[in-house]
Amino acid sequence: MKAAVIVFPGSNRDRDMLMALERAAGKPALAVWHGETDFEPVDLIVVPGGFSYGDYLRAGAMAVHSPIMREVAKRAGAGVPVLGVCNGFQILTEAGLLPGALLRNACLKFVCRDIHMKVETAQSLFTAGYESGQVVRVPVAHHDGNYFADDETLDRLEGEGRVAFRYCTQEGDFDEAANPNGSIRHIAGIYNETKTVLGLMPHPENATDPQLGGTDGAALFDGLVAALH
Amino acid sequence: MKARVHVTLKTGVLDPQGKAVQHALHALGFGSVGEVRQGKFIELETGESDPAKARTAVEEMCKKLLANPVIENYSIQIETREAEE
Amino acid sequence: MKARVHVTLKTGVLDPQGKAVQHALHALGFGSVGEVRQGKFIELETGESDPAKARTAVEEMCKKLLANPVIENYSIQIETREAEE
Amino acid sequence: MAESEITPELAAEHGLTAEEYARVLAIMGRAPNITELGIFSVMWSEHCSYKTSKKWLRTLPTEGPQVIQGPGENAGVIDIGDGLACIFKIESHNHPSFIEPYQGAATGVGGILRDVFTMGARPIANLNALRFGAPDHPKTRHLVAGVVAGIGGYGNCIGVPTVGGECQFHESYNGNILVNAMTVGIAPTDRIFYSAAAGIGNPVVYVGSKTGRDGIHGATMASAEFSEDSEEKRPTVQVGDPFTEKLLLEACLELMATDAIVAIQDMGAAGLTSSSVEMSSKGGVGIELDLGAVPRREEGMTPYEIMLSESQERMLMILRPGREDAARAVFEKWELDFAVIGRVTETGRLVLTENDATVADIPVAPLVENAPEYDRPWEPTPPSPEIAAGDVIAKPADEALLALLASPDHCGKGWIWHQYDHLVMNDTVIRPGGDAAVVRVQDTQKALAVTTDCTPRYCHADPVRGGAQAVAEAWRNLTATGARPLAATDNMNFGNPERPRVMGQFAGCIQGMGEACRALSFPIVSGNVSLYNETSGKGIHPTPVIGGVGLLDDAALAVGIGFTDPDLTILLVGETQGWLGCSAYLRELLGQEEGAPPPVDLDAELRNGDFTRMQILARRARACHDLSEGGLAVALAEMALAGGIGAEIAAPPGEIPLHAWLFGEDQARYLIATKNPAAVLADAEAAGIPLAAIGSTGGEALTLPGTAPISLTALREAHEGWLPGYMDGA
Ligand SMILES: Nc1ncnc2c1ncn2[C@@H]1O[C@H](COP(=O)(O)OP(=O)(O)O)[C@@H](O)[C@H]1O
Ligand SMILES: [Mg+2]
Repeated sequence: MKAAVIVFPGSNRDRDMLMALERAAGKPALAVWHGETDFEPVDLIVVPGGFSYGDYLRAGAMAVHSPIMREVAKRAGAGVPVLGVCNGFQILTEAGLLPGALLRNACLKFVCRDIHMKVETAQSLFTAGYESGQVVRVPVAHHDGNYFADDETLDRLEGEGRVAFRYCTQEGDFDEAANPNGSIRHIAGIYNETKTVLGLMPHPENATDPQLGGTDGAALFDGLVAALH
Repeated sequence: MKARVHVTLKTGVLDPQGKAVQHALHALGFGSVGEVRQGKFIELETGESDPAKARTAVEEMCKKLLANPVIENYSIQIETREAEE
Repeated sequence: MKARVHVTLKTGVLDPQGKAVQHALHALGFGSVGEVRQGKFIELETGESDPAKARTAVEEMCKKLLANPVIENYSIQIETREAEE
Repeated sequence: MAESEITPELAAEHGLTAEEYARVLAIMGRAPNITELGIFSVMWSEHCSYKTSKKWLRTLPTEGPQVIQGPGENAGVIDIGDGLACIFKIESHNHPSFIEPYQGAATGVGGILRDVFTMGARPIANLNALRFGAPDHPKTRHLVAGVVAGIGGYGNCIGVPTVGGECQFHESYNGNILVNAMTVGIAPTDRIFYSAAAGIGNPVVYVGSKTGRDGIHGATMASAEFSEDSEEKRPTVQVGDPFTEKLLLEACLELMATDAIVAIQDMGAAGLTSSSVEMSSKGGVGIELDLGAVPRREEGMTPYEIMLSESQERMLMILRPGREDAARAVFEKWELDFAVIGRVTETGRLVLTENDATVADIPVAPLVENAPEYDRPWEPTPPSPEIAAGDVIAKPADEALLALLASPDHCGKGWIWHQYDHLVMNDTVIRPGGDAAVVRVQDTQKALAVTTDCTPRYCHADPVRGGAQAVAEAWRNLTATGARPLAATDNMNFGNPERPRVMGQFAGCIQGMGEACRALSFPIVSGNVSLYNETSGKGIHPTPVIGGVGLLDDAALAVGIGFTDPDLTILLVGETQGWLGCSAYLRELLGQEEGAPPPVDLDAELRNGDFTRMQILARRARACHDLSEGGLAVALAEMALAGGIGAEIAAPPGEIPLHAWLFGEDQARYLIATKNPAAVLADAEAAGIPLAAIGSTGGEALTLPGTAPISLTALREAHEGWLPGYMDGA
């Protein structure tokens, strides 16, 4: 699998993502600077976490207008899988590649902690390495992860099986205490119509190394490598 | 020509910041305070001299960048003390 | 009685947000845009019916909570469309 | 600004005493103009000149085979092998954080980050040591919220994990909170950058953000006592721009990979003044600056304002000739300002021009070398009485433990560090919440352990002991992870040094720190002094914060504090007498802050620590925790909570009363949880180390001698409930 990681001014989990991808794919991924307009063909495009442009107006709002994003949108339209994590998720919603928006956390504070989330379905490129309904533990680290969409959009997402992950307890129950940011219907990640674009707030790339306290994120990358081989 | 833009959350979108401010005001003894909503306020020099042109430009800026239509409304005032839209 | 409060950074205080918005607007082709300043906008129901009382209360809220005079200014409007202070 | 007449009164308003002003006149051979006066004033402020503390700081040990650069540069540098150096320093932003907690704390983090990356290091960890007033003081909650959000706001955005620190509350900080920020970075040993200007004719280059009117006189503010009307001093607070700092970091590191830079210095306190003066002074050369070329944000700025501005996110560099264009290209790629603003001269003078007119001309050597230095009168702190354990009321052990765990100083601080991104960079092996945090060193097997420590209550009761204890505890925290402590940085936070009692606290703490650092081969390689933390005559507790760094050759050997398995044997390393004087038990349960603090036996520290580390590195310890405030019982509870596994403890040996056994704060002690107690006991016996098996792990409760089991749930509620509850309850 050849992957590209888009780097914006202010990205700060680009290296974490490159590490996770290299571990899974056995070869380095490509880092693509936001000012580029084109890059070599790849099997997967990743928009990583961080604070692109400081997130000074709204998280992700300015990154959307970077030259590279036109190319990302074009390739997404052509079916190239795109993964947006944290700031990447925010950018993909701002770009209209995913529906909804990410609001300030309900607690109003930045939150960095391990959370549990349920894999809604293993029927996707991104979750093929998991079982449907599996509960995994990965960290979150964000200030604006409170997913919001209107009821109609939410119903459609659920109806079409496009909710990828939901925050839950270790036992897999949905309760408010297990939801780190107030996301509506406990949503942690969603797909586009074709399930080739995934956005999620938690950081699977920070849970791929036993030395760092957990490896539940590794299956996401391993699954991708297997699927995109 | 200056423009003043207000970006506010749509009704129906939860405003935790506003709620937190309300809570804090109550705690400070302003018990009669009702709903509080918090938004953004952006003042900018448009570099245009014609009000109509300035408005069109700012309208454009709001759509492209300053507001996210999924969650936010915006309103524009050109120059000072003009009636709001 | 409603109040609208604008909290803005004092002139001379660095406004990274405003600077970033200006930069982004230039990049989007709005090359003539000059200085941009970003502030907060708070709308609240004071629970008062007398405008003078409402103003005094909001004045107080600004001093105690809504603005930090170290770096911010505030202005208050009571009810709608009233002239600003 | 119209050229105001320079009078002794104006000099006094600039914080210069009559004697200091006379010195200025002698150096200049004429009356200075306003810009020159401003430059003298900030360079001779306490903050920049260390005029009060120099004499004492010189007595600290600063050398060792591991030290590449001790105090005197932007940060200290130590060798960690593999061709890599660890660069670190701590710095205070106390006054600004009191006035504007979010921005004050944020810009404090920004400043210390620049100190570290200006030397060529990529920052890999941040820490913060915080002290607030009494929880029931009306300002405290607001200050805690703002400071924590500000530290997180800056560090999270720039993407450096904030992995450690401390937070305590005491009424002595009601009017003067402490916000000390520490940054640790890594650089190749052959690419470390220093600040001495060199090369006559070389260009002087300004990079980063534009200069505005913010923070003029921040350095002098940091050197003055607060008064009731300190609100007046408000505009001296700056707004941080972490996004720009992130760009500056990446741009500097990119340029540092080439050979373009001769010298580099961040613009911190006193901005362009201190950076240009320090660079020329260290290089023994002159610098000429054209102020008209300085990028600025506001119109009509005077030379005085440009030189004294403390706008953030700026750097000054000396480049090799002919490298301007290559350097410019790097900074323009990162969309940062870049301007050649002057050159290095042979004159030994700082010459400032504007529109070809000279606006200041100062000989650098006397400006720096003839800076005032004081030997202020000091009085030793009278000794506190020793308190016998038997004279201290014994409360039921379970009640006492729960109360201690739910007290502001000893409760869990997760509410704080969960607001800090402590995982970014993907190297955090041991997260906040234990002794030291452990972060891996990229491209090696190694990891660094980092911590900050100080017990101001001890320092107040006995500065010498307290100073030694702060060092010993930092050293112990590093050791408890398996790391070998390498070196330290210190932040000396004190009241008004013009009062002999305060000066005596300062001198005492330094003495104790020096003794401990020498005994533990733990040199001080950088630091910061913050004096005048005093409001209306009320000074803070003496607070010499020690930031420590240690090294693990193999990151995989690091241990945390959490019990990992049931049926581990719990071993206590070190001797327990049950010292309750000046303890957390006395303060929290009996409302008494009195008595002499525990003695610090540096030989025992060294022996017990080396023994403990050896056991960890031999993989005999599944968990390890040092004992500090709250003693054995608090340490056990923390280990149980961190691992989610309970424990049962035997009755105290001999004649030690139970409450002294459980809550005494004797130093040089560790708890080790092991599967193989026999081997550890045998080693201890051979080495003559006091060691006792005191209990074992298992179950869902902590059982102390003579009490009913305390469920982990109850412990957790006490420990984790206080701070969020306090912060929510407006
Ligand atoms: N308490 C201290 N102990 C040891 N060194 C100190 C202490 N305080 C300051 N120093 C050293 O003095 C130098 C100047 O410090 P400082 O003025 O705080 O640096 P900066 O100008 O980068 O803010 C630094 O090298 C610092 O490490
Ligand atoms: Mg410095």
